[in-house]
Amino acid sequence: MSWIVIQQSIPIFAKAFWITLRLSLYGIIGSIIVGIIVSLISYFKVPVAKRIGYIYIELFRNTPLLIQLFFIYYALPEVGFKISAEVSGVVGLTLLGGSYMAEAFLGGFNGVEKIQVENGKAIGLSNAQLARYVILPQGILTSIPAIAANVIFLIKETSIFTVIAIPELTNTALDQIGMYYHTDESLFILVIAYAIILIPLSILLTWLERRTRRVAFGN
Amino acid sequence: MSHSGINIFFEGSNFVRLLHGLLVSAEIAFVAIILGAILGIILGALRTTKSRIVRFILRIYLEFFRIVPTVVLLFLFYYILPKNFNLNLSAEVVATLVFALWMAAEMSDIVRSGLISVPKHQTDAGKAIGLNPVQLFRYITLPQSLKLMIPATINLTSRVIKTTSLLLLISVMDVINVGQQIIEANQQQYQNGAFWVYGLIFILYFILCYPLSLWEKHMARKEAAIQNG
Amino acid sequence: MAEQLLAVNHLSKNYGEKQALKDINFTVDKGSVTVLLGPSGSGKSTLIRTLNGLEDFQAGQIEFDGQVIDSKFKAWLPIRQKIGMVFQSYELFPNLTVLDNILLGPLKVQKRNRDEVVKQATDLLETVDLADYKDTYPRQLSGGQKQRIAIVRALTLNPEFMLFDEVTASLDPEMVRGVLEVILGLAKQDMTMIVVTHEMNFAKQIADKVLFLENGSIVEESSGSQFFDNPQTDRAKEFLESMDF
Amino acid sequence: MAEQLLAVNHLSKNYGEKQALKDINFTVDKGSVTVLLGPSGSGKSTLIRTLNGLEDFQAGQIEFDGQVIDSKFKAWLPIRQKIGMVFQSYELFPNLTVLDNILLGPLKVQKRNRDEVVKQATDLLETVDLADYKDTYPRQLSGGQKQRIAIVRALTLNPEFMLFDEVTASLDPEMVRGVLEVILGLAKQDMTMIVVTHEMNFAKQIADKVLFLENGSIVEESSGSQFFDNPQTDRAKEFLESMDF
Amino acid sequence: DTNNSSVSAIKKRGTIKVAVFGDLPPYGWVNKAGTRKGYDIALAKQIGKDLGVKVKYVQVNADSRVDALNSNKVDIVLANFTVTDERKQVIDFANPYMKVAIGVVSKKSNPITKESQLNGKKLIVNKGTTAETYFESKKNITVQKYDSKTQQFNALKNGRASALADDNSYLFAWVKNHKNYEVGIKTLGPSQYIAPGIKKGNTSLLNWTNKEVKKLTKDGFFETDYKNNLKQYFGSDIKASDIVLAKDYDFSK
Ligand SMILES: Nc1ncnc2c1ncn2[C@@H]1O[C@H](COP(=O)(O)OP(=O)(O)OP(=O)(O)O)[C@@H](O)[C@H]1O
Ligand SMILES: Nc1ncnc2c1ncn2[C@@H]1O[C@H](COP(=O)(O)OP(=O)(O)OP(=O)(O)O)[C@@H](O)[C@H]1O
Ligand SMILES: [Mg+2]
Ligand SMILES: [Mg+2]
Repeated sequence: MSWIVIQQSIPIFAKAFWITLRLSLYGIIGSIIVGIIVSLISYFKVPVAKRIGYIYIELFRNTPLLIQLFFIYYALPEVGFKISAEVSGVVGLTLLGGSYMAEAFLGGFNGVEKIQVENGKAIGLSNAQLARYVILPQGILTSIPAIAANVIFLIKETSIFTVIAIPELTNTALDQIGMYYHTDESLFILVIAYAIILIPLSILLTWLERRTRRVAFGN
Repeated sequence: MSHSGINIFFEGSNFVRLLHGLLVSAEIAFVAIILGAILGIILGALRTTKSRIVRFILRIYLEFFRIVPTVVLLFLFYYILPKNFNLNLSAEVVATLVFALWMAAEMSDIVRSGLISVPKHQTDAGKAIGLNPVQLFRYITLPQSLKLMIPATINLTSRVIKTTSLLLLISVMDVINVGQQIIEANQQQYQNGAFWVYGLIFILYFILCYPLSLWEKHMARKEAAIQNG
Repeated sequence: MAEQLLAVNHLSKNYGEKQALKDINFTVDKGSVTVLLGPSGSGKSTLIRTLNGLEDFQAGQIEFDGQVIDSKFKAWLPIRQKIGMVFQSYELFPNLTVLDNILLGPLKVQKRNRDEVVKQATDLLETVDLADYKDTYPRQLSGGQKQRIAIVRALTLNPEFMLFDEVTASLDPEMVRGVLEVILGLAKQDMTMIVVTHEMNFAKQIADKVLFLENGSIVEESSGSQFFDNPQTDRAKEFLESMDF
Repeated sequence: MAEQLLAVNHLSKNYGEKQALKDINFTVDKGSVTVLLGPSGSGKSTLIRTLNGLEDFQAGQIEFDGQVIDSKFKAWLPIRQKIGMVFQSYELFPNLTVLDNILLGPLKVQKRNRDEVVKQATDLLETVDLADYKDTYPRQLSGGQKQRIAIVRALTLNPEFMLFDEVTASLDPEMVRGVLEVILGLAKQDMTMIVVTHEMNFAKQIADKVLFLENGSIVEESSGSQFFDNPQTDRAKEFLESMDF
Repeated sequence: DTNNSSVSAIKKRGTIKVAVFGDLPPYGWVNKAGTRKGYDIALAKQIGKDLGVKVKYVQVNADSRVDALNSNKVDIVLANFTVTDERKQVIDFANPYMKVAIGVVSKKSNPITKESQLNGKKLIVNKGTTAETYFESKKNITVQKYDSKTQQFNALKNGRASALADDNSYLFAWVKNHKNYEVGIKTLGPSQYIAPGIKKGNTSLLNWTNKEVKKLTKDGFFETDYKNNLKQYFGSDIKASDIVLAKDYDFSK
């Protein structure tokens, strides 16, 4: 492995690093919004919408992002629906992530004790008020570890964006390998780059898990 | 065009080849899941021991596989290992190995958190009737945590299956690789072959994973029912 | 004759196959205390929850303050504001401070003026000896303190009617007394209430009327003193015996 | 003078900074019943758990049946077989049937003959009125039934000494009696035991000796009748008052 | 021994591992029946025959051809591997068996006929190809980089960019099937050669292959190969001599 090569490659990887970060961020925000909406629909058993939510979750949880992206980016234009690579990536990530996040939120919401909800009803709160003051604040606390795990998962999934030619980290690494044959160096930088993003998150996740357990079990 | 796009599957042996590709993916996933689960249970149990060094090493192992995207793992094991360690494995074996090691890493975390979530008063009660540490694990901790681990394990299993879609990036003739061959070989007749082929692969993966999702929900519900009496 | 606040007529409720309440009939007068007694699983909680719209029911009707509620009735929201309820488990919202727990209903549901509600809450907290705890979170309180605050929270909605479901059952023995005294105080101020309890001494002191349930039916209905001194049914006698060791 | 089974000398235990037991001294005679009383957090559970090796301790020693156990002693395994313990929470193993719960210790730890143990278990289950429940799982039982089975499980190990830690605290009031009667029966058969309880009537009936703990220290030690009729310390008086409404 | 690619080792093993494309008609692809076909495949078969061993195909993408050799996944690369100076530093090339240059394909309705027309536009390339290397340094062009041939051609059809650059030999074939497109720029940069790739240091296989290619050229094997596998895919304006080296080509150059 050559340090000179590594040094020379850093600027191009830095660019890719920001693309990975930026698209991850959009995807994560999108996932959380979709997740909250779908999980609330499912929690309150909103007729019809609940059914659609279920189909959505199952469809996207049970298929690989790679195929989702292939479909969105390469197949949909053949039937007249075309969006750019970055938008395709973010949409794919949001749809996949939304289905995971919905499960995470729902897990948290269902974890809110029934007695808390009844108690909210007993003081006259409407469904919307229940969601706002009781279910969301209490449920999110318990879903935080699952959400954090999903965040890590989604960031890793951006590596699949390479198949739709988005110049993020993995794409760049494969490209450097294909052009200059610096396989060792490129993969090394790639692992380091993901580590820079994900190690802090992983530590945060462990901490959150421990904290949530303490809150839940009081020890 | 006289052909409806769906006919692309009935040209030659296209459909059979796609299914065969799916079988390749499924086989790799299956072996990896079995191996990974066994290794994961052992590592998970070790992660609850008192030895800090063992826990630290296993933690590093987990973090490595949790942080590095699977695409990168596949490249590392397929291209870098043989070059630097004179160890040459076929793409299928590499893929199985990578997925098994990844499964084991994530599994070890599921097992660990399952084990530590067995209430302390259960182990206290076991100690009070004189069980030794091994008996405690065998009769109390393991059976009680198993139920908690099952839904998470099924979920992980379906993630491993889905991730086999990355096999196309190393030289495994998986369902997507075959799909691309078909799209190219038939492009003259089927201009929108991509729509149909990718659409079918989407459905195939769904058929593979959806039952697992149902099973996971079923197990979670059963467990909840038991917990609530 | 005292004015009637609640009448329950031929009320029946099933959980799937299981019939939890069978043809329940009784009335509650304004200002009176009704105590529900009965073995575990007899339907006490189910009855009290049905009266607050937390459970639907299959037959019969409830008449509250002149308004008839039958099994098809959906709009519980306005009625719940007139009924306060306190449960067995300490059910304060853990994400809100004591004061915010109390203010939530009056401000968000009843849209009342904040200053006025804060004043009322503070006064009520004082009567239960907890004025200093306004800004603490529920996790910092003992079980007995939480239950007293849950009572204050229900009272701040100015209910006409209070429901208590075994509010001391999860408390440490030393905490029980404080909570029961608060309820006793309410009874003295002529609050209308239905109380489920296993504390026999307390029940004896507070009950104007006792309903003894078994298997979802009212087996015995009598005035408080009569029930304890001279129970009519064998089942009630047995029950009373089992309650003191 | 009765023979002595247990002696506790200068026992102290900390949880980190917090001193949970301070210089505890007392003895237990064979065939006697010692009742531990004291407010919540006074160290009753900690003491009883230490006597079964579930907690280590920092100073002092425990002498059990002539064997001295100091804070460094590791080999609790054989001693635990002579000591039975029943906890507050129903701690039957949910993954095993009632019978398997009972058999686990005798078969796996004591390696006894299965037929013999099954016979003993069946007899004991009969004495607690639960012979029919051998093959059910714990989740199908009520709390009171679970606790009686937990007692049987402990007894099937043929212990010389039993520890009970608030075994009725999580039970429905009607379930309490059945469990207490089983313990009372054991006392009549001269089983040596230490009992933590909040049921004052029961304590009065069963105690040969009362230890009153506060803040990790024994504040008062007296015979059962003397403690209830004529407590020596103010703190014990106060405590007794708070216990009846 | 799977790590040894010398001629004797291959013969002893009884199989030669060859890296090929699977999605690039008419060079290396898989037909409806699931059989590998193409110009490169025919060469692979001939090499297997002449070595007296079976051929095992390993399907690769353009960007993994070098690593496939270096990690001993294959003995030889027959995947339209263009000889370049950069590549010569990491692997060896045997004698060439095909001529090639970079071409640019675009829509007939909006043709790109000069390199300068690409300024400010988007251009599709396949990772690890000579076209990518060529355009990498051109700052005014936005280059989209795809992993495989399928993906890049799909992207072009979907209108993801104004043009696609790759070896002109594929483009000629591709436009025959896609009547709306044309190879507006037929050659760019210096003319180049396609040759078998062999791991550095494997002189035994290198020497053997050199001789083999020389012999096959002289025997007219590649002209036949052209007729069998390529001709039907090209327009009438392409002749065998545009692709195949002359029988008397001087390999010592
Ligand atoms: N959500 C439910 N689903 C099905 N059955 C239920 C449900 N809630 C209660 N039941 C059943 O209805 C019956 C009455 O239960 P309920 O909780 O009202 O009894 P209770 O008198 O309050 O008992 P306790 O003194 O133990 O609180 C019981 O048989 C119980 O098992
Ligand atoms: N695992 C622990 N870690 C730290 N402190 C503990 C732990 N267990 C108990 N304590 C503390 O030790 C003291 C004694 O607790 P213990 O449980 O023995 O009281 P107790 O008399 O059994 O109370 P209760 O009647 O509520 O059961 C308390 O202050 C408690 O907070
Ligand atoms: Mg109840
Ligand atoms: Mg205790």
